[in-house]
Amino acid sequence: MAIKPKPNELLSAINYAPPQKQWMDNPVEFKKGYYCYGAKPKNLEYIGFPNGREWNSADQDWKLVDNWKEIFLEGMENLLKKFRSFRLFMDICVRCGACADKCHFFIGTGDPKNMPVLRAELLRSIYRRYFTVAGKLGKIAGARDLTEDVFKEIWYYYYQCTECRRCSVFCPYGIDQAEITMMGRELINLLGCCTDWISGPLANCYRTGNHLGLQPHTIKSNFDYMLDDLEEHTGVRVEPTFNRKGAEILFVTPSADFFAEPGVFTCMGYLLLFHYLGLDYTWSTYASEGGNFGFFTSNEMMKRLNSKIYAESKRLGVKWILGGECGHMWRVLHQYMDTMNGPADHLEAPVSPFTGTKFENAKSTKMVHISEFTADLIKHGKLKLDKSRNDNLNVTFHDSCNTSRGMGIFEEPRYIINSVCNHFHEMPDSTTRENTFCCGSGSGLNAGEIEELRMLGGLPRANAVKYVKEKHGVNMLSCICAIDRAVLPPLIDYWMPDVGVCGVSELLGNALIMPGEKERENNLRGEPLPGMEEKGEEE
Amino acid sequence: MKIDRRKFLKMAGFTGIGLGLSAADIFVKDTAEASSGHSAVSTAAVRHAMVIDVRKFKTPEDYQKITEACHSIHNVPTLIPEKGNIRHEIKWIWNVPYGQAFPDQVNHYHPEAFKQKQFPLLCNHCDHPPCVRVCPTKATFKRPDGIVQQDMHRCIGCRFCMAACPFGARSFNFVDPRPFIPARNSEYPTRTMGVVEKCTFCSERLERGLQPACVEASNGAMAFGNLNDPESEVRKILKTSFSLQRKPELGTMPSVFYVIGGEEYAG
Amino acid sequence: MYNGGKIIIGLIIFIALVTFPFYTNMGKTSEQPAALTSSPDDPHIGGLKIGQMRSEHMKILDQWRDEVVRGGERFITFDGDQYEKSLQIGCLGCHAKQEFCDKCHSYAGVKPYCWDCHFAEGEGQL
Amino acid sequence: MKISVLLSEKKREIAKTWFDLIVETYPQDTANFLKTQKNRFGNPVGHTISEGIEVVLEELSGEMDFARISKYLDNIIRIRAIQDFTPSQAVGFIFLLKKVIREELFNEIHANHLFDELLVIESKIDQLANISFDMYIACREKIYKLKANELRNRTSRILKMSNMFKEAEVEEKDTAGF
Amino acid sequence: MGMIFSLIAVIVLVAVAFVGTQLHLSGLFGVAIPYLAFLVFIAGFVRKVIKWGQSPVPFHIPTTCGQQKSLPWIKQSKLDNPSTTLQVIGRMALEVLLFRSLFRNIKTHRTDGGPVYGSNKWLWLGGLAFHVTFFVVFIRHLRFFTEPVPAWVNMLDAVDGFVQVGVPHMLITGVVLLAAATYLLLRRIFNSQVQYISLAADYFPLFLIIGIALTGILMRYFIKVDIVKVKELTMGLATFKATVPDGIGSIFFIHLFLISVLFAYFPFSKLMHLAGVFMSPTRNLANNSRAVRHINPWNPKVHLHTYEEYEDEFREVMKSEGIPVEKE
Repeated sequence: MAIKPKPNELLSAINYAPPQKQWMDNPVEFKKGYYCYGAKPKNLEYIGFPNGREWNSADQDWKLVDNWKEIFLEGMENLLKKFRSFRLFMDICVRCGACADKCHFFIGTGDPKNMPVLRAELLRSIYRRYFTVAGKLGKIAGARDLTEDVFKEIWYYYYQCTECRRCSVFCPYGIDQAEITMMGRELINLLGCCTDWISGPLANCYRTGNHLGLQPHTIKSNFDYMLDDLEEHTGVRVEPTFNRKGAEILFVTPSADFFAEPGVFTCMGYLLLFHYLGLDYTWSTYASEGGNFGFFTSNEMMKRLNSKIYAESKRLGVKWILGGECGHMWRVLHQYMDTMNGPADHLEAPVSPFTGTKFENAKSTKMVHISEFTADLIKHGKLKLDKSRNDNLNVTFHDSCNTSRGMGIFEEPRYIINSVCNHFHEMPDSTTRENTFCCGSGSGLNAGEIEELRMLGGLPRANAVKYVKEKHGVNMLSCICAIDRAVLPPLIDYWMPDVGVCGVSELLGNALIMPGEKERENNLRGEPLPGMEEKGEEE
Repeated sequence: MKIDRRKFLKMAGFTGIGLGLSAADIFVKDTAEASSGHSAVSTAAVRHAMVIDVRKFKTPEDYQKITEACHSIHNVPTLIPEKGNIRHEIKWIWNVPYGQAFPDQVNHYHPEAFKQKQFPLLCNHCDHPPCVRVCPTKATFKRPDGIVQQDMHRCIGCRFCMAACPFGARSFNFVDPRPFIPARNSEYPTRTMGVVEKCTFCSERLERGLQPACVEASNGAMAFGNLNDPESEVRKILKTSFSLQRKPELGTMPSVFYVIGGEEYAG
Repeated sequence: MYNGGKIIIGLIIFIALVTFPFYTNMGKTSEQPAALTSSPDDPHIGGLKIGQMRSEHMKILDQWRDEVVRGGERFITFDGDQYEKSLQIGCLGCHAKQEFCDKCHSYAGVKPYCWDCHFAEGEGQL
Repeated sequence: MKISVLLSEKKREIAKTWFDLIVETYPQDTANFLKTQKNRFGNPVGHTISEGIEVVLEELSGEMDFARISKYLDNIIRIRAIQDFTPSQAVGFIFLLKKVIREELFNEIHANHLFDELLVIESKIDQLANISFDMYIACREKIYKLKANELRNRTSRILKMSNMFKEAEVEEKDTAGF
Repeated sequence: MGMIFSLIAVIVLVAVAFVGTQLHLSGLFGVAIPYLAFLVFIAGFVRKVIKWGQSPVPFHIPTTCGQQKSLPWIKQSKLDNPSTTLQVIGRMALEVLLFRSLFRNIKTHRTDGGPVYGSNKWLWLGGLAFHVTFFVVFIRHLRFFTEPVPAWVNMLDAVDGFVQVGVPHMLITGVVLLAAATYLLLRRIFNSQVQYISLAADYFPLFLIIGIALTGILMRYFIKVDIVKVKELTMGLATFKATVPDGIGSIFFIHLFLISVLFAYFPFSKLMHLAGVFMSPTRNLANNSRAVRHINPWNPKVHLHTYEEYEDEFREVMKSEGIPVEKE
């Protein structure tokens, strides 16, 4: 028996399975690559957020203010009074577990505190302890004291939620963890514990109108550079205008679309479309950001950032607003903007100048989604398209969480894709539409320091892409979300290289036959179009 | 509202299951019996049997009074076939011509008058009753004394027994029978819609020491007794007269015997 | 309160539903069937005491049903006399259905299906 | 009696024990979840592990097709590389197979004097471990590259505009093929 | 721990009621406690709902589970993404009556041809069976609180007992209720995910309801009580002329006490989902927020970074790029 090893003689070091305890008894363990850096005081100060300080989320001591607990609980009471959703969702969960295995972070990490129900319980336990009678009984009633460790636990897991609302679809009472996460983050922000990745863009956006802090001249020259590329590929010189008063339409898209790849190709798609139509529209450098990091921070911040869109539309005297492809931008525009910054009486109910279609569904907010706008154009035969230019692509479509579960735009983009591509393949049923899996990096989680978490969070989505890649040879994942365009490329690159990511408008831009265009040899990325490969090589 | 549970159970697929099981059941048992021979006779102490001496039925009244005696005692509804669906008729004792009663015994050269002769029919209380085998709830069962009895409380109205009975001795209550009972006998229950019923050999009368109602009303044209008792009246008649059972080739071994006579028609 | 109208209507409907027994019986005095006249400890046919019959009679009837129909044991002896184990002939021979059975049954909302086949003399004649 | 025959005969038991041991390297809460749900979309981690170890066992008792093993091992390592394990922990699950084989097959090996064959198998396992280390490092490098790329992509147009970007692009194309 | 605690709690409750009747406290357990429990139930229920009502719904946040209403030629998913009040009522009806959301539940299945998502309807089935039968059982009990018993209550009883098995005839709902509650309990114990999230507050109502169903079934079929006396008591409660007739068995008082506890516990527990499901803003709002403006009563005044401030900061660079400015 000499060589028979004793149990765990090999690699006993990694067997750290603790005895099974109740979740409240398992303190949070901060894992590297799973949490963001803390907010810098100067950013918080700029946007007027309280309790900014130099701190490090990896440290034991977070340097919380002395009365942090009172601030937290007062804030909670305040939110309970302001949000019926919050109070209700604290009270009525029956812990049936229907949501448990619906969260991409739970599926990817297997960490049970990432089950939406338990992520909510982290806060519910505080609610019970301080706001219900039964909670005075303590642990047996599912209540616990608010301690610094508990606060860190909330912080850790509330920045492991992308507010994708997939849990809400399956909940019999519609309890929405996104809503609870938003409340949790409001409380976190009261203590100055925002993440660096969110607070930086917040401050930038507040000051310059976009997340990266691009100043107006940078935007303009950036566009010029993009227009040169466009001219090179199509032979058409597009001349967009900025901050032009008297335009009919204001166009707003996430700023990532004009400075990040592959967003820029989507942006080229918009530019081509508008040029093709001769649309009387303008961009704005003041309201140059559709995306709204306030949505991940606090309702007031969301309002402050969002207000620029209506303000700018009023200043420029446009009739209505068109919005580009973006996920949470559309959640805000669709469900919050009118309430927060409306009524938009200075605008007119949107009517397509080319088809005469009245966008009845946008008659109050006066803001139309580019996919609605484009689908309408195609349906009315207003666009000359050459589908074969996308023949080298086997396309699938990723429904973005926010436009899926906070709006319901499913058919419009699919209609466009099917009109501009010959090869379209859906991912498996339960991973699309209202069941879509999140990219794993939404709601301010696309920070570099949590690359590992994001890769795991995006694993369910990546798996579905892998499935269609293996089954149908899919090599292009289209989407209508700027965060998707930013984070899906690395995700897919890690799990299954050789699937590209693009916006739907990029596919449109490829297929659109521009008046006066030269023989198109390249797509918008400068890659040879199908049938043009050899020519490209000769050059 | 009256809940027709029988109908429900039927719909609920009981039928399918029951049919499958019962069909298999018949098949197996028949095979077994075929190999052991059909001549096996009940060896129980008591086997009730009836002998009907058809020669003594002369006028229509002779027939009518036995039917009437039976049907009035047992609250059998009078559903006139002409006025409704013929299948709605409930019959415990009824009459058919010779050819229908003994289709396998018909001889082309029988006297015409004999062919027209009516034969009273009722449940044969077979020694090997197929209806018992198919009943999915064991509502129909064979008593130790040979009577094929039906427990109405258990009947779910699946009607397998009706399909299984080669003698058409069973009737199904398609409608609530109560309005069609001319005068109710309060000593005997009625039935509900959705159950099957048939002659019981008046088991309730036997227990009270009475003869079956039809026998009593027949003025000696019918006899009733223990077939396994060599001294019984029925055995005496069967010993001295030529008798027939219906469809003997099926091997169900009916307990009702017909003394058919026939010589009076010779001529 | 926000959306107060809808919430209050909802609450009123809810309260109306759960307090249904109170207002339907408003002002009524409930009248229960007459109490037993004989001593509850006296024996009764079937082996039970009279006091037990109210809650157990259905079991006895059920048992009798099997014994009679399936076993052919039609008679029972009680106190030296022979009785028929029969709802129709036995029970209703002494007890009047409408007074004795129906009152309690309808009071307690019990609808036995016995009466679908068994009946009292003269009852339901058309 | 060859050890490879034994391996394929007891493949199911060995796979199960190995899977359980691997899963136990996760915190218990997570381990419970991984054990109970073996499917690809619902539980990609558990599914990938169980699928991978089946292939490894198959090949270990058969042809030792390294291309095939690598593909499935890679699937597992790719996940473990981002699960906050130290490098030795992330890859060490390979060595657990040695322990499983010794324990599961000890009696048969002893009875049939197959220790020399066991040594052969074990060195094959060592080989797998070596491959795994390479994979692990490749995955980590990938992660860092992704982090860098992302930062660059987000500002790519600006960088391009200022012509700071041309050379970096060439370099990227060389290494991005893994 | 929560499970053991809850089990013991329910056992203690049963014991309390049993001891109570042995001590001839039937007036307390038959009259005072039921009245009190009902009062607590109504008052607590109303208080809770009003508390919810006092918080506004500041934003229009329906969870959309189907195609939105947009262009006229695109087929809207009217029940999963309603845009009118009527459609919302439809969605709510599906949700409340048929548990639409639970019906969506999915789980992956591994097949030889690769993994596929399949539906996972056990929780839906168990949940629906539990709630529907509980409701029917609740309604059936009106026969104890009405005189004469309304025909529809009798009919419900007849429907419930229509298999006509046993004496007194077996009521399907009672059996299904017990089975479904047991399923929900076993699921909590043996499904590792659900077990992990379960609190005492999850086990307690289940044990309580199982206790209620068990005592009810015992009382109907096995340990009989004099139903006429029971009705005397219940009618006394309903007519505010409370009497406690002698000779009702302990089992009845245990049953009644457990129900009283359930009623009193209701408003302070997760059982309030009964009311909450109607008020959930992710379900009861139409997805028409771009067509009809939703009002936030506390819409905050916030500090804005105005265009003027923006232009002041960037005027020069804007001018240099030819971007129009307000002030030269």
